[in-house]
Amino acid sequence: MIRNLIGKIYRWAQKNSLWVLHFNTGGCNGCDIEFLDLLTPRYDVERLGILAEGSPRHADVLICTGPVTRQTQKGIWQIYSQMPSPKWVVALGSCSNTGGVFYDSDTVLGGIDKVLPVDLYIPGCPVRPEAIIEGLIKLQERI
Amino acid sequence: MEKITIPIGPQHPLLKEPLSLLIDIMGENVLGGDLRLGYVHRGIEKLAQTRNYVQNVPLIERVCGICSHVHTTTYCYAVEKLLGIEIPARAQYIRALMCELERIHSHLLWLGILCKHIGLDTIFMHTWHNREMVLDIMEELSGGRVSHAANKIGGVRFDLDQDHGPMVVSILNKLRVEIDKLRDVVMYEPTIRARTQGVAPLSPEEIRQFGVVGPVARASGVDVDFRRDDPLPPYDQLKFSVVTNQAGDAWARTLVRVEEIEESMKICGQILQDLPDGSVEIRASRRVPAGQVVVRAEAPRGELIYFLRSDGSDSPARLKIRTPSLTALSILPKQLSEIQVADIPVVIAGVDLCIACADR
Amino acid sequence: MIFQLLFYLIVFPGLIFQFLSAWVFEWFDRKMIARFQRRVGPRWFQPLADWIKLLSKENILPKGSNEGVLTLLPIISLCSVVTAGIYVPVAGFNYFSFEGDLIVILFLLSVPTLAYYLAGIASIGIYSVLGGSRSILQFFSYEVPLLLALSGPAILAGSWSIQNITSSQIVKGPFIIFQPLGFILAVVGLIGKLNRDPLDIPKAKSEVIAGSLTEFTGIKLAFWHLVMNIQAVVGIFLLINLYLSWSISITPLLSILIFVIESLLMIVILSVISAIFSRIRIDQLADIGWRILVPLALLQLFVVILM
Amino acid sequence: MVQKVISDIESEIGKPYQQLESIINEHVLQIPSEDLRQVVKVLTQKHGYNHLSTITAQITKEDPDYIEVLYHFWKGSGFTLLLRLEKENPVIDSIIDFIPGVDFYEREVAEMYGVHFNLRDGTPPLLLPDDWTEGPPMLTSEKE
Repeated sequence: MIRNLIGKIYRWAQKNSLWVLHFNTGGCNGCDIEFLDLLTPRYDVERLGILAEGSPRHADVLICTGPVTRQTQKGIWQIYSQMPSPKWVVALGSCSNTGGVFYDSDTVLGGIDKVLPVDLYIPGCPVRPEAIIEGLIKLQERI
Repeated sequence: MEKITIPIGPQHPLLKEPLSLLIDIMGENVLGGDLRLGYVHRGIEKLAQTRNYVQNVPLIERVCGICSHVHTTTYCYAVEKLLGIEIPARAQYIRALMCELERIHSHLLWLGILCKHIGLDTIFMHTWHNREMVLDIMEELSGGRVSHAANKIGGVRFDLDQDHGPMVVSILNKLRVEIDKLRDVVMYEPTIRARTQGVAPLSPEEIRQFGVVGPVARASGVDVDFRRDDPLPPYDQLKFSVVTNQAGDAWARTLVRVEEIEESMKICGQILQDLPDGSVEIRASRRVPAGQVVVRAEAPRGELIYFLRSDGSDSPARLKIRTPSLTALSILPKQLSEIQVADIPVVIAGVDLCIACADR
Repeated sequence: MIFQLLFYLIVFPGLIFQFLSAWVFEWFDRKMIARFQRRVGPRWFQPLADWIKLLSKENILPKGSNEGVLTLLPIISLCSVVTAGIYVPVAGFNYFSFEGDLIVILFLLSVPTLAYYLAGIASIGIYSVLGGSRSILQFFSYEVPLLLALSGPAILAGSWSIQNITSSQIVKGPFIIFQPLGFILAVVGLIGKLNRDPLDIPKAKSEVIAGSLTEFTGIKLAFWHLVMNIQAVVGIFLLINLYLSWSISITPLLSILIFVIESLLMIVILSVISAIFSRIRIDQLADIGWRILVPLALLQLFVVILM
Repeated sequence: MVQKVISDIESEIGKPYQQLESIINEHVLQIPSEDLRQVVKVLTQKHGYNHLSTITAQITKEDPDYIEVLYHFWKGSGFTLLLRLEKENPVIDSIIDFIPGVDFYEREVAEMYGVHFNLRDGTPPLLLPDDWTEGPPMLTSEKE
């Protein structure tokens, strides 16, 4: 009984405090700017408990934007492995979901799910800030 | 103290996009750095050859998320030159309006990022809050906040009806009040000035040697602006002054970009004032006659050059894009030779890198 | 007797009270900074949620860094900061007061900075070593003016025990009137000690990612955040007691209320400063520290001695 | 004005060059690849043409076994030097000592088209990943 009480408290805490790490794996930085817009006054995600973190060690959610190019492939796995265990991966934008406009280029591997297990796909090119917030709330409900 | 090498690797809070910069430092001062690009290379020039001219417009728009409209404008002018057609004056003016709005939002974005990197999050928040106004205008006009799909070969996809003009003018006036406040803060705030003055100065000779263009060149006194020197259609009828500064350090680049926001707002006012009426597009044939063309335009970061060769079929034979960020990147290692570790963010942000542009 | 002692240790000026005041401080500080940036800012239970979430995270130790030191450092700094908190009188209530407790508090408050430095060296990453060495560089430039400034009230009251300092203030009136310069220097020193925004060089997000804390995850990071916040709370209470404690004589309820208002005011001052100024470079800090702060502190000391 | 520059170059090097009209609103001068350095020397030092916008390499359908390399200069108006190299062993001398900014463009042309630049210490890959094994990408899929 105690165990699932503690589990419930942990889940509640994790739900209300998602620390996000953003990594652009080769995109056109349209989605990155929209992600940074989340921190600005109009969309302010700090009220949802979401903070942008710099170090993979501190982050719970890895948000990837852009198609995976062959050169960033090595970097992605290294960062994903550095993050502490209850972690999630969010694919932001259609490039990150499926490779988008650049799907048939030979230096592009396609979406992020070719390298990492993805928990949440947010479509859009570039994705709207409201869509990102909607996605993150869905992620919170799933925890 | 032995030499350490800091990897500002593909993922770093300083970089929005992946770029590998190995900086070797001794204690607090930086000895030098070398650069590795290619993380964002999607082979757009090769992809352009597998798509026809009309399909290329959305592809070219995704070269860079911040200056997407300038890319499609240059591409469409290149194709129209090959076709030998001239788009109606109203379409040229609307294209120029979107270009200037994009320059405003790009410079505001840059100002926020610079202040964020030197620890002043308040200005980052205020600048980006004001930037939302510009994005609202663009969304109102073209339907898209960042990539607007405004251009097509032979004209523009949307038209400005009567209440668009006054709406844009009113929002721009509101924006001007906010930006004057921001400009005073950036000008007279002691800590911003302390962090950016005298950091990584660039002499005009270095600028000319490395062929650097845009605000970085203008901040060192090199007076090159492709809206005036090699103007695309509407700019030769518009009156504007090119902002230059002699100091050439990060502080001068800040001032040049803030002044340019002011300049762009004046241009938008002029465009809206004498907007010719008429149709917004003309029919353009899908097959482009054989020929080669070079078109130069002024992107928010400097000279953007497109080389296009067509061989009569409906898809380009060769498309070469050279973006201004490539020149800014070529001069970055040179700037990293006599600064402190704490100045690295100011230098990297000062050059306003758009790595998606540089790597194509 | 023992229960009373335990109550003092565990509940009132001890652990529970400081944990709560640390979270209130963090919430109020983040809320104020957010309001300055036209943002809404976090909800009231945000620090608690952050802290518990960090407890539930996996505990990763970087390869090659010795595991004992890394887990021990946060615990040591937490203990030192909490014991410093016990000696600081809160709203006039002071059970553990003895002659010379001001010096003990100042020593205990600077233990986390050294622990921060050791943590940086112990976890092998480049950014943490850089962050650690920067925190020591910064330590020398703000510590001397801080100590000089804080010794002013002690000299004025003629004793090193905070109890006597507060009681002499009741007689002579708050010391801030006699030495405003000392108060300003103390606030600057406090900002340096807490690594807050104008002087957050050791944990500058864009230069050294998170300084020494780059490699910490899970429970160790939770302890570090707690240490930073409790250090801030204890520092603020210390400044209030030394400079603004004229309200002790009135009825206890009113003095507690005034004490709370004063500490909130201090937090507002700290967040205003952190919202206005951008981070300065380490060499500029050292130059300001030694060329401006120390002479001012000496001047303040002479004025106090002559008075 | 550009005619004066071209006649000046020809008098300097003593060989008449063919001027083409292939690019709209640009002056094109075709020069053999071996005296690229003298022409660039004349252009940069005597005439101040030091803004080299970029270097474009391409393979045209008309003569598929030649790589065309275009040097786009700019001073007031566009001016392009056109060189033709055999596809089998394309070799050019580098002009990095005249214009240091050319480094990135030469490295890109080298890795995309397999052109070899001598007089410079190798051309490390600029855009392609280090473990790129399939040879210059633009050569394989160029529409012959």
